[in-house]
Amino acid sequence: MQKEILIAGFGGQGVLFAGQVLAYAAMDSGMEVTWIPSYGPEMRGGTANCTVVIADEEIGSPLTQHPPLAIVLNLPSYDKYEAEIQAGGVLVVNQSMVDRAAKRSDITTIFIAANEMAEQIGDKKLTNMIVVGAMLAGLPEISLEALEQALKNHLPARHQKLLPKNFEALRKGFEIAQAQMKIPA
Amino acid sequence: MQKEILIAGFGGQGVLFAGQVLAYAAMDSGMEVTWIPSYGPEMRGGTANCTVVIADEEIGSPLTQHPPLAIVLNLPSYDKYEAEIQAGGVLVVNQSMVDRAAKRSDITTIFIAANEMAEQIGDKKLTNMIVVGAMLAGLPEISLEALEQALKNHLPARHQKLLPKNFEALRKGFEIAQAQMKIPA
Amino acid sequence: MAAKGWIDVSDQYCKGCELCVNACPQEVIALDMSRLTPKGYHPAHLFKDGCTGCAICSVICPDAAITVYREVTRAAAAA
Amino acid sequence: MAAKGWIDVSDQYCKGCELCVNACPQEVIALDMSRLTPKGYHPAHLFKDGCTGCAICSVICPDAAITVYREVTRAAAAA
Amino acid sequence: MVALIKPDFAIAKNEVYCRPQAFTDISTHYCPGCTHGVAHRLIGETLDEMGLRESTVGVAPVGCSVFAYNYFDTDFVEAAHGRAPAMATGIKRVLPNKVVFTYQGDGDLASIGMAEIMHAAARGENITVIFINNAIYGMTGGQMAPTSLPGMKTTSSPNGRDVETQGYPIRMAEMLAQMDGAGYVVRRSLHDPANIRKAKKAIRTAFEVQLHGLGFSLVELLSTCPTNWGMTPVDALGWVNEHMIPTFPLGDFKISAAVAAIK
Amino acid sequence: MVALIKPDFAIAKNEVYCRPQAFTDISTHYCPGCTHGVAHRLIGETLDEMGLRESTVGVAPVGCSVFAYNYFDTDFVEAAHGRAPAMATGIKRVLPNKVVFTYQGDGDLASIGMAEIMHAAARGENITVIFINNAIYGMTGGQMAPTSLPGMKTTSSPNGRDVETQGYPIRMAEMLAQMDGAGYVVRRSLHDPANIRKAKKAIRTAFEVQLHGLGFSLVELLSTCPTNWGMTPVDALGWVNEHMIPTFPLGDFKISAAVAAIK
Amino acid sequence: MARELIKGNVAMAEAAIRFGLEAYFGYPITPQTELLEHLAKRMPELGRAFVQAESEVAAINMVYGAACTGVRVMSSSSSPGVSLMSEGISYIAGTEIPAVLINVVRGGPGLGNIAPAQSDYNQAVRGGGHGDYRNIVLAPASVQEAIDLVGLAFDLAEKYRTIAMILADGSIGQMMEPAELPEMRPINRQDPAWATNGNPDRPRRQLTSIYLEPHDEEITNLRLLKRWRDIQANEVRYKEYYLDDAEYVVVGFGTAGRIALSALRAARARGIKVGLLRPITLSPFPASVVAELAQRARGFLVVEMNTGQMLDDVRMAAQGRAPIEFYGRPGGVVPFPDEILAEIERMASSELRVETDPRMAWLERALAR
Amino acid sequence: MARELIKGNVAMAEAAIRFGLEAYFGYPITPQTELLEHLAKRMPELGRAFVQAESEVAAINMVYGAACTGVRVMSSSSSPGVSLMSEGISYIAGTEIPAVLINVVRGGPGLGNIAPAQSDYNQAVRGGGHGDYRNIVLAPASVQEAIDLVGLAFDLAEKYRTIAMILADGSIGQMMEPAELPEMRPINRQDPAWATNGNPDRPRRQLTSIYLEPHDEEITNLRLLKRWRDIQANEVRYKEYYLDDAEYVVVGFGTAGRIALSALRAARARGIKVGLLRPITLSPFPASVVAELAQRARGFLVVEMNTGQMLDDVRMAAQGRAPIEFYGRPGGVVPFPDEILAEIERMASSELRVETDPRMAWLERALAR
Ligand SMILES: Cc1ncc(C[n+]2csc(CCOP(=O)(O)OP(=O)(O)O)c2C)c(N)n1
Ligand SMILES: Cc1ncc(C[n+]2csc(CCOP(=O)(O)OP(=O)(O)O)c2C)c(N)n1
Ligand code: SF4
Ligand code: SF4
Ligand code: SF4
Ligand code: SF4
Repeated sequence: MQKEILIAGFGGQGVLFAGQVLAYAAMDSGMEVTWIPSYGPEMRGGTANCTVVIADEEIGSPLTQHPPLAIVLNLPSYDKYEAEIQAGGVLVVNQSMVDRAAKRSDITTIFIAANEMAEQIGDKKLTNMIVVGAMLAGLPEISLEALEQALKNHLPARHQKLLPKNFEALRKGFEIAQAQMKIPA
Repeated sequence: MQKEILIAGFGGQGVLFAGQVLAYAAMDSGMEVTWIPSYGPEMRGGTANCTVVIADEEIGSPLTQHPPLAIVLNLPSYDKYEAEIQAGGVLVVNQSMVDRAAKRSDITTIFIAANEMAEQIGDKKLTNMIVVGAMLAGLPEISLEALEQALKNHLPARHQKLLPKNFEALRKGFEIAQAQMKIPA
Repeated sequence: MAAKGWIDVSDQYCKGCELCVNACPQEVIALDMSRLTPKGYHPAHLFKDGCTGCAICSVICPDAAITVYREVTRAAAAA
Repeated sequence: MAAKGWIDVSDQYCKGCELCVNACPQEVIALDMSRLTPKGYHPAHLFKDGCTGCAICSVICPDAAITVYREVTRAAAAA
Repeated sequence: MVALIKPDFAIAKNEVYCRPQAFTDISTHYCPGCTHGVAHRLIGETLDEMGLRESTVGVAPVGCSVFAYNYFDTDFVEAAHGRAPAMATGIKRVLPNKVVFTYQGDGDLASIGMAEIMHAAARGENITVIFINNAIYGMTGGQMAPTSLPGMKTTSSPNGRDVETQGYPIRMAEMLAQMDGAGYVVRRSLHDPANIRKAKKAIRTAFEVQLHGLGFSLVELLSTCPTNWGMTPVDALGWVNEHMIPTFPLGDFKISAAVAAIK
Repeated sequence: MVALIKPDFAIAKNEVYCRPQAFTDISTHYCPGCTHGVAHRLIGETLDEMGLRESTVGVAPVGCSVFAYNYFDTDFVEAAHGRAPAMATGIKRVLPNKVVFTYQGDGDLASIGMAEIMHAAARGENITVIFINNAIYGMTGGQMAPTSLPGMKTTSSPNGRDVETQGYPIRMAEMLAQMDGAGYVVRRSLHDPANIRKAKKAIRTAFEVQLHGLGFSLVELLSTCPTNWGMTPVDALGWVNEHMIPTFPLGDFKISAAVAAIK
Repeated sequence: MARELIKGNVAMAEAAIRFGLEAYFGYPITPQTELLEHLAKRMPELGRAFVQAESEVAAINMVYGAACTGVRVMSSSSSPGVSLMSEGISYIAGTEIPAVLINVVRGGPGLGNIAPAQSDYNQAVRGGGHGDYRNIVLAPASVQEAIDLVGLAFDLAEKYRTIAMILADGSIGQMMEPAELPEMRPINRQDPAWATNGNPDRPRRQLTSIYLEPHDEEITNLRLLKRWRDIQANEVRYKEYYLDDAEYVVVGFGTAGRIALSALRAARARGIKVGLLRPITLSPFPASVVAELAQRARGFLVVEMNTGQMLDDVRMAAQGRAPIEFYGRPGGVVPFPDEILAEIERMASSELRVETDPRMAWLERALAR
Repeated sequence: MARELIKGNVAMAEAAIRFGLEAYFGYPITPQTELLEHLAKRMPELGRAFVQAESEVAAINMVYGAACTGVRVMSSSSSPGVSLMSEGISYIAGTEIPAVLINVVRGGPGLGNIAPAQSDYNQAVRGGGHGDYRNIVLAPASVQEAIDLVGLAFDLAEKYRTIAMILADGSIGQMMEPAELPEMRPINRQDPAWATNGNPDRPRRQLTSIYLEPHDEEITNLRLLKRWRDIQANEVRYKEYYLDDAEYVVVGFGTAGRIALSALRAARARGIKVGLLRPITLSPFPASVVAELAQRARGFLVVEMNTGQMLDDVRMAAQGRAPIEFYGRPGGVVPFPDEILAEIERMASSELRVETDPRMAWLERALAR
C-alpha cells in the first residue's frame, strides 16, 4: 500500500501542520511516511503546500505528480491541482475560499465550508483540522482515533488545552465528508 | 644538436644574467633556446641556478639531470653538481670560491679565478662574464662574436658604457679556458 | 482655507501595510476592507473628506502606490 | 667606574646586519671581516674594550644572536 | 459609509506626487510595510531628479533586495553575496563616466562583505553604496546580523544576542568614515516622513559626490524587517526609533573637504 | 688589531641577556636585519617571562613569517593567507584556557584578511594578534600593501602608489579600536631600542588581557623590509622613523575600562 | 530510542551533537539553515562551541583551527557557500586532519535557486579545491540514513585523518521522516598524537600544509593517495535493490536514487527486470560493483538531478562493457517516478549502443522535449 | 615582429594587452607575480584599468563586474588563489559572460609550495565551483604557445560567452624562450546585446545568475550544455608527434608534454615506435582522438605532474579498448626525460592488461621506489 496526499493553500492556513498531523498519525500507526514542504525565500502572502506519502514499505519518491488524495484550501490551489488528481481519487475543497463548482466527475470532490465551521467551533485556526478530518473519510488507512492520538502526542504543550476543539473540528469534517461520500459510518 | 648548460652559484653572483646572455647569443644565432631559473620565496643569501638549453630543433625539456656543460661559481654548487655532469662534458669552476681539486677525471674541468680576474679588469661584477667566456671554449655552437653582439643588443642602456670591459672579461675567460683545453684557437 | 487634496492608491502596488494610514495627519486614510487587491490585500483609500494633499502618505509608502493631487487655489496659481 | 661587560655573538644566528654595530652606545661592536659564518655572513664581535654590558645590542638584534654578560661590582652585589 | 468621488482637480497637471519614472511597473516582492521599498523609492526619485536613469548601472546584493534589478528601469547586475563593492569596482573602472551604485543589506555588507566594502572605501572607489541596516538577515529567515542589537532574539541567537560569545553590533558608517578614501559617509533612518526626507537628501548628495569624482560615498539607512522582527509594519517603525537609533546614531560621519565644498 | 680575550665574569650567572627559552635553536630564514626577528624575540621573551611556553598555540600567517612555527618552542599551526584570526577563533573556542595568538603581516591582516580580523575584534574574540606592518608584501617580492605609503614605489606601484587609483594606506589599529569587542589595541615601532622596549611591554599587556579574558587584543608593530625597500637594515630603521610613523602614529587606540583596571 | 518524525536538517544537526560534535562554525544559507539554527540553540545549552561566522571562508578556517585541536568539528552550508570553502578544504586536506562538512545542495551555478539539486557532485568528488587530494563523500537518501551517515562521517574522518563530506540536497534537508536518533554519546576528549592543543610536558607540535621542498610535497601527495587506496579498499558503501536477476541497472544516489526506486517498482510490475544500485559513498565510488554489473547487464540508466556528473564515474567503471544511458533533471527540478519509468521502458525497448556519449544523447532528447 | 627572449608570465601579460585587454584585476602570488607586476606597469601607461585587489575573492568579482560591461577582462593567480575564486567563477559561468583567467599552477594541496605542478587539472576541468557548468581550459607548453593561447582564450570566451582558463604551471611562467608577440591591436569597444554598460536610448539590461524557478534554471543548464556540445564539436585542439606509426602513445599536456617529447626522441632512437598526443584544450578534451588511437595503440602512457587527473579523461575516452599506464610526479617535482624514457621502455617490454587501475598500479611502483 502507498498513498500520497497533497495539501495546498495560502501561507498561514496551517497547511504544513495539517500534513504533519497526518504524518504523525501514520507513523504512530506503524506505517512508513514522508512529509515534504514547498520551501522558498522568506516572503509573505505566498502559497504553501506539502506532500505526505504513507506506505507499508520503504517509500521511494516523497513527491508525486498525480496524487490520489488532496486538500486545497484556496482557489489558486484548486485551479492548479484539480486536474492532477488521480482518477478515482478524493479531493477535499475548502468551500469558504472557493466560488466555483468541480470540473471533474471522475474524482470524488468533497466541498466543505471550513472557515465558517471553524469559526462556529470558535477558532478559525481550526480550518485545517476540519479538512484533515474530511480527508480521513477517503483515507481508511488512518483512523480518526489514530489522528486524535497523534494530536495528543504532538500538539505543543501550550496548545494542549485546545485539544477538545481540535477533536471536534476533526469529527465535524469527518462526518460531513462521510455524508457527502455516502459511506455508511 | 641539443646542449644543456647549467649555471649555479650564490644569489648576487650574476648567475641568472650569465645564462640569459648565453640564451640571447643562441637566439640571435638562430637556434632554439630555453632559459629557466630556480625560483623561490624572496630570501637573501640563498643559492641560485639556471639551466640554458640550446638546440637546432624544438626543445622538449627545459631541464636536465645530467648536463654536458656547467658553470659553478661557489663551493656548494661545485659539490652538488660535479657528479651530475655527463661524462666527456665540460665544467667551468670559479676557483676564487673553491678550495678543492676536481674529483672526476672523465670530464674536462676548467679552473679559473674569476673573482680576482674580474677585479683586475676593474669590476668584480664581471665575474660571471669571465666564466661565460670560459664556457664558450667548450661550446663551439656559440661564437665569441655572437656573444659580444648579444651583450651589445641586450645590455640595459645604462650599462652600455661597460661593454668594453665586458668584452675584455669574456675574452680573458675564453683564452684561459682554451689554453687549459689546449684547443688551437 | 486648507488646500484640497486627493490620493489614488494603486491596487497593483498597495499591500495594505497601513503605514500611510498611520502617517496621515488628517487621519483620512483607511484600508478598504470591502475590497481585495489581486495580491490579496485590502488596499488603502480615502475614507472621508479632509485630504490636504500634503503627500505625507506618499513619502512613507514603501510601494510607491500612491499618487497625490492638490487643488491649485487661485492664490497659489497667482503666486 | 663604568660597569664592565662582554658579549658573545653566535655564529649560528648572526647575519651581520650591523644593527648592533649601529646601536652600540660605546661603539665597540663591528663586523669581523676576517671570518665567515656557516651561512656566509661576517659576524659581529667586540673589537675594542669599553663594553658596559648595557645589552642594547641584544635589544635590537633581530636574530637573538647576542648573549650579554656584566661584571657584578661589589657595589651592585651589596645592593 | 459612502465612497468618496474623485474630484475634477485630480488630474496629471495637479499631481504633487506620483511613482518614479525610474521604476519599472513590477510590484516588489517585499513584505508589506518593509522599508526596503522606501529606500528603493528614494533612489528612484533621485535618479529621476538628477536625470541619471539612462546612465546608471546598479549592483544588487544577495539578500531580500536580490531582485532590486527588477524594480529599477536602469541597467543592473546581481552580485555574489557581499561582493557588490568589488563588482561595482570592476564596472566603474571600465565605465568611469557612468553612475555605479550598490544596494546592500547588513549581512551582505557588514558580515561576508566586510573586506570588499572596507577596501572599496580605502581605494576611494568612486561609487555610491546604499546600505540597508535592518539588524537581521531577512531573506534567510531572521538570523543574527553583525548589526543585531545586544540581547536581540533571532533564529541564530534564540536566547538573545550574547555579546560575550556572539560579539557586538558593528557601526559600519563610523568604521568606514575612518578611511581616507571615503568622501561622504552618513547614517539616516526610514522610520518617519521627516527622516525619510533627510535620507533622500543624503542619497542625492551621495550621487553628486560620485558625479564630481570625489570618492567613495555611502548612505546607511536604518530600515525595518517586520516579518522577522515579528511586528506590524507600524510597530517596526517605532522599534527603529526606540531601539536602533540609540545604537546606531544618525549623523554625518565623513564629509571630506572636497565634498563640503560642493554642498 | 688583536682579538679581545673573553673575561672570566662572562659566565651564565652574570648573563644580562640570552636567547629566549621559548625559541627553538633554528636560525630564522629572515633577511639580515629584518625586524620580523625582533618581533619574534619580543614574543619569545614574553612567553618566557609569563611562563606560557607550554600552554600556548600560535597561528602563523602566509607571508615572510609563514615559518614562524619553526622558531617558537610551542604548539603552532599555519593558517591560510589572511585567515589566521578565524583559525585562532576555532582553536580558542575549543581551548578557552590556552593562550592563542596570531602573527600576521599587513598583506595578510589588512588586505586579504580584512574581514576575519574585523570580525574577530567585533566578536571580542579572546585572542592576541601581533600585527607586523612593514608597508609592503615581503614574501612575494615587494608588491604594494594596503599600508604602503602614498607615492611609495613597489613592484605593483612602479611609479609610486597613486592614491587616486590605488587608494590610501589603512590604519588598522585606529580602525579596530572602533570595535566594542576590542579590549586592547595599540601601535608600537621596532626602529630603536627604546621603542622596542615599549613594544615588548605592549605585547605583554596584550597577553595579560587574554589571560584575564578581556577580549580582543592587538599590537601593531611598525617593522622593516630592508630587502624590498632596497635599503640597508640600518637605513630601514631610519625610514620607519621618518616616513612610517607620521602616517601610522604610535599610541594606544583602545584600552577598555576592564583592561585599564588590570594595568 | 523511539522513532520520531524529524526534518533532515534538524536530524543531521542533532545527530552530530549526539555523536560528539564539540564545535560548529557556519553561516546561514537556504536550504541548510535549520541545521545551523538547531545548533545555535543546542550547542550553547550543552556548553559546546557554536559560532555564526562572518562568512563561509571564515567558517571553514574556524573548522580548520578547531580540527587541529583533535575534537569533533563540523560545518554545513549549501552550494555557493561550499565553493567559498574550497581553499580551506584544500588546506585541511593538505594538513591531514579530520573534519566533517555537510553540503545541502541547491540549484546552480551562481546564485541559482534554493531547490534540491545534485549538481555539486563533481565539486565534492573531484575536489573543488586546488592540489591532489580526495575527500570521502557520503550521499544520504533518507532522514534515517542522513543521521547514520553523520556518525559514519565522524568515524571515517578520524580513522583516515581526512575530510568527510555529506552531500545531501534540499529535499533531504527539508523532508520529515520517522527516524531514530542515536543515544547522546558522552564526550571524552582524546589527545591524538598530532593535535596542537597546547598540552604541557611533551615536545611541541605543528600542523601545516606547506612543503616548500617539492620532494617533501611529493611524499605527502603519495601518502594521501596511499591512504585513499585504503579507503577505496575498505570503505565503499552502496545499497542494492532487485539486482540479482536484473537485466537493466539504474544507478542513482540520494534523492534521485530513492525516486528511481518508485519507478523501479512500477517497471517490475510491468515485467521489466530492472534493478537499482544506489551508491552511498560517492567517493570512494563503488567502481568494482559497477564493473561487475557491466559484465552481465544489458544496459545502465544513470539518473541524476544534474546534467550527468556521477555518469563519468559509471562510464569509467564500466569501461565500455555495457551501454549506458542518462536521464537528468538539473537546476533544482526533482524528477517524478513516472519520468524515470518512461526512461526505463525506453531503454528496455530500444537497441542500445556503447559508442554514443550518453550525456549528449540525453541532451538531444531533452532539447527535443 | 622579431622574436625576443621573454619570460612566460611577462609574455602572457603583454600578449593580453596586445589582444585588447581593457581591465585586469589580480592579487600577487608566486609563481604568477611577474604577470601582475608587468600589468601594474603597462596598463596605467595605456590608460587601461589595473587594480591590485584586496584578495582573489575580490579580484574575481571585479572581473565579474567588468565582464558585464562587455570589454576584455582578465585575472591571473596560482592554485590557492584560484580556489578562492570558485564561487565567482560559478557566478560568471551562470551569468554567461566572457572572461579570461590564468592559473600558473603550483604544488598543493593547501599552501604546498611554489614549484611547477599540474595538480589543478580536476579543479579547472571539472569546475571547482558549484553547479553545472564547464569552462574552456587551455594548456600551453611553451612561451610562444602561451602567447597564442591568450589570444585564443579571449576569442573563444567571447564567441561562447564563457570562461576561458589558461592552465599553465610555474615552469611555463618562469621560463624564458624566444617568442613573437602579436601587433598591438587597437581597442574598439563593442556594445554586445547583453552588456550592462549603462548606454542610453535602449531598454535596460540585466545580468544575473539567479533563476528562482527550477524550470528556468533547468533551461539555463541545458543552454549551457548545448553550448558545450558546440564547443566540443568545434574547438578541440591538440598537437601530435610521431603518431602515424606509433604502437605506443604517450599523452601529456603542458610542461609534462614537452618533457615527454625529449623522452620520445630518445625512445625512437632506441627503436621504440612511440608517439605523443599533447592536448592543448584540456576542456574540451580531445576524447575522439584518444578513442581513435585506442583502436590501434598497444598501450597508452599518461604522464602528468600530479597523481593522475587527466588520466580519468583518457580512460573514459579509451573505454577499455587499450591498456593505459600512468606516470606522475606530483608536489612540484618536474620529471626528467630519462624517467619518462624508462617508463616507455618498461611499457614496451611488458605484458599490459586493461583491467588494473593505472593510478594505483603506479602508486605501488612509486612506493616501491
Ligand atoms: C555565499 C553565500 N552565503 C550565504 C547565502 C545565503 N544568504 C542569502 S541572503 C543572506 C543574508 C541576507 O541578509 P541581509 O544582507 O541583511 O539582507 P536582508 O535580507 O536583511 O535585506 C544570506 C546569508 C548566499 N546566498 N551566499
Ligand atoms: C590565497 C593566497 N593569495 C596569495 C598568496 C601569495 N602571498 C604569499 S605571502 C603574501 C603577502 C605577504 O605580505 P605580508 O602579509 O605583508 O607579509 P610580509 O611578507 O610582508 O611579512 C602573498 C600575497 C597566497 N599564498 N595565498
Ligand atoms: S503605505 Fe502604500 S502600501 Fe502601505 S497601505 Fe498605504 S498605500 Fe498601501
Ligand atoms: S644585530 Fe644580531 S644579527 Fe645583526 S649583526 Fe648584530 S649580532 Fe649579528
Ligand atoms: S523579510 Fe524582512 S527585509 Fe525581507 S522583505 Fe520581508 S520585511 Fe523586508
Ligand atoms: S623580505 Fe622583507 S619582510 Fe621578508 S624577511 Fe626579508 S626583509 Fe623581512
